[in-house]
Amino acid sequence: MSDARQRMVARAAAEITPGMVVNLGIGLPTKVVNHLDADFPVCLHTENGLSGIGPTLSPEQADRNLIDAGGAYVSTLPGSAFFDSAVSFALVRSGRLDLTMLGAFEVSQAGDLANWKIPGKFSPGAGGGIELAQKARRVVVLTTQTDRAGNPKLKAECTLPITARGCVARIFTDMAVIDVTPEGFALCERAEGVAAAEIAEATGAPLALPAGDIPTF
Amino acid sequence: MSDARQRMVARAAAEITPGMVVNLGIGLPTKVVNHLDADFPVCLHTENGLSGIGPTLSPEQADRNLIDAGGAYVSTLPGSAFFDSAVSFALVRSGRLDLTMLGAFEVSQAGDLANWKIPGKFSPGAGGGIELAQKARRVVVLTTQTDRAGNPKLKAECTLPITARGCVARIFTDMAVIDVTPEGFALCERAEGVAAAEIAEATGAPLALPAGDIPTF
Amino acid sequence: MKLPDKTTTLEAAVARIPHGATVMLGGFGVPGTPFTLIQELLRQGQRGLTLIKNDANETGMGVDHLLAAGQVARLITTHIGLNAHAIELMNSGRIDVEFCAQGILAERIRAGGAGLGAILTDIAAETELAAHKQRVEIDGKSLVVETALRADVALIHANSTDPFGNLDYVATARNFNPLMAMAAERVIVEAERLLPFGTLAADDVHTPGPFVDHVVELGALSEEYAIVRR
Amino acid sequence: MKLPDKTTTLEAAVARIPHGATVMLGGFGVPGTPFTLIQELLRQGQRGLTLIKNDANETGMGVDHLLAAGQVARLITTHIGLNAHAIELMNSGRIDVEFCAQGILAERIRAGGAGLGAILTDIAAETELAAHKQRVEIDGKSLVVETALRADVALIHANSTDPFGNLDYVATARNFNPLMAMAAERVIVEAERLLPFGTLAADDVHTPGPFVDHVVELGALSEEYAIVRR
Repeated sequence: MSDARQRMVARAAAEITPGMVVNLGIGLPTKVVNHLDADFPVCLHTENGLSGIGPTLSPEQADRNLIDAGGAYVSTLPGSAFFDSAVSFALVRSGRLDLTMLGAFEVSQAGDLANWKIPGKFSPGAGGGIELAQKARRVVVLTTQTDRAGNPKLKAECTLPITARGCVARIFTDMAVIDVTPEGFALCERAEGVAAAEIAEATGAPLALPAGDIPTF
Repeated sequence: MSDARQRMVARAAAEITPGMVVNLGIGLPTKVVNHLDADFPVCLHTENGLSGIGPTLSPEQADRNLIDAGGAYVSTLPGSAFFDSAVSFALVRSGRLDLTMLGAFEVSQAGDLANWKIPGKFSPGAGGGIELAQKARRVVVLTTQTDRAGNPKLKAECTLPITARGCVARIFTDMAVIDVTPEGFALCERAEGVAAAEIAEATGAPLALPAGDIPTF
Repeated sequence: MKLPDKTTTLEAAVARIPHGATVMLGGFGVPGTPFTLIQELLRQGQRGLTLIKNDANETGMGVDHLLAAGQVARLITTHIGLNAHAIELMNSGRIDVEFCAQGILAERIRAGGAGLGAILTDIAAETELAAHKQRVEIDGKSLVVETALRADVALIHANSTDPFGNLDYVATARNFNPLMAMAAERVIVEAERLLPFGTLAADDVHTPGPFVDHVVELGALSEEYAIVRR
Repeated sequence: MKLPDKTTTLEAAVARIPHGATVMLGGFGVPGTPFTLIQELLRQGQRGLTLIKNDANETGMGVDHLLAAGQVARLITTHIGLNAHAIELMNSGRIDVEFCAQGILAERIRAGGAGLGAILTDIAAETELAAHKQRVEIDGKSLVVETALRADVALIHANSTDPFGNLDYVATARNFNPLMAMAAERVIVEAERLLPFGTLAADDVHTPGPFVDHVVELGALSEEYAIVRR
């Protein structure tokens, strides 16, 4: 993982406050767990049926029956609980999930999220992503600021099929922390060594800048 | 319990065949359990959350947390399971209950059952009775042939609020075993010493008689 | 990471219930009824409550105390036949009672806990219970819309809890408790024992901790929990 | 009274599945997938099947054997991203795939198991997944009708069973198994161990025996059940 991504993940970890129930989506968000201290009070949820995820295990240490929704071998903590898939999403839909961190193909300035389908290229199904995006009390996105071709992933409108509308509150990228406000994207923080103008350039919609100094991470 | 009722209950017990899942309603039906042998393979269900009801216990032997839906202290068998009220009725509604035996205020010749409300006199709520009557694969009724005033409980039409329509397959009374057929009530068996004419007299709708001898119980 | 601690006192937990709240209460008869939480609610005296409970216990027990104290405006239930006092209050119009088929009450609560809007069912479709309910045609069949129920507060009786609120129930004291423990904005649990973290096997938890807000350990159980001799 | 015995052989159990059957299969990835029942279904060769399963396992594992053998006409699922072969069959039109949001698939199956007709939800209402689904207005809100799913047969992987079919599951091998074990006309269970009556505590049963039709005890587990090294 590049240094910029590492810092993005470390910064995103600070989004988690004590006592929260949190679901970390597949991919980059999963790495956030490495930035949580052993005595930090938090409950990590995975939609295949576990609250209280413990550290990831190597194949040598793994329990063949204990994975997270991304297929990684994980462990339990004192106070973990297993449940079926209906209960797992009941928790999500009924407002018991305080925060989810998801990946994205595109985020619109209205907070619409597209992260499950690229017609003609990638259509494996949405899995549990729609319910996480639509029902977590707070949805934040971890993504690179641009795609591999250098095109902005933050856009005026999503062009890909929507996962959920108006759901994204905040975006952590390798360049910046950006909030979705009623007026659109607003820059909160910039990565060390990245100028606000570069971030605005790499954003596909207007980006409001804060008055005064922009904190760095 | 009168001798006639005892025989009715014993006769009803023969309705239970090996391997069935059975719910015995509150009142007379509960007594059927006394006629099932220790090695008879059957699973008794109670809607407050137990499959595999064992013998009834006295207050001295009772577990304060283990009752049936009628409030009697019961026990478990090797192979019993506890579950919540949603699972308990899922079992009923999804066709896993082979047989229920219920009490009745009235049964119509179309098999309609009224057993939960007497407007102005008795309206404690239907409890789980509607789902048992509507969804058990086979519904049989245990009742006296007439009410305390001597009026037939088997009628052309129910006059009381309905529990479920067309649900009753067979009725066990202190006088007879009567089937509900597409043509209406049909006498199957008579209690020892009771003439068919007496039964027809105590039935509030036409009663078809079998050709030949009428078996007794 | 470690799991958060939700233990609190009886008084502080029940003080979170406002006047006019909708309150779900576990229990089917005596087993699973949160008698201690009910006694504290009686002591604190919140009024204008809507209660959702399978039954009304018996006269002089459990929720009947709240009925007698005039704290209850409305009751959503399945059967109150063991409480003549509740029937009298209903018949005289002093409380408003809504009856539901028992399994449908369970499903409406579960639907609330599962974040669904409603369920569609044929149960009671031909009875007066569904006479005024919305219908929807599905595959040519007219089904009754039974809307999801949620509450401001659920009062739950558990056998064991850990500090995070992972719960288990015993025997037929389970009944409506795990359903209600998913279906309220604030879930308050009384438990017969508070176990240290890690004592409850993760496979044997009946209600996962994320659904629970406050846990209170019971001391010696009052007479109301005991065997009823009739 | 004693509880009935439902133990049978692998061959006899799977022989109850007809051609053209709708078959639910437990599992989320490897944990909880009934690999042995699937192998026997492959051997017996029933065709024209509709499968309902969270995922399509990985290429060369589990249900992928049935896809490769041409036994499957249709798949109702949530995510098949780990099985490139399944995606290829879908894209070339050789199987028909219906995608559901994962928790909604769980609820549709549960609704089938609970004898309900449908659930009403706002999940995916703004997405193409719900574009052609019936809507119902409840309290001014337009909700999606998600119909209940039932199957002819459910294939379940359990940790333990007793002869009556009381089941428990372990860790994340639970997933869809207890839901599917309620939602089929014929429920067939493979269990890692068959326990004598009374060994499973009545409070710790995850699927009560009345839902189950046939139980088969597994011998030594095949390689498919093992840790996947990527």
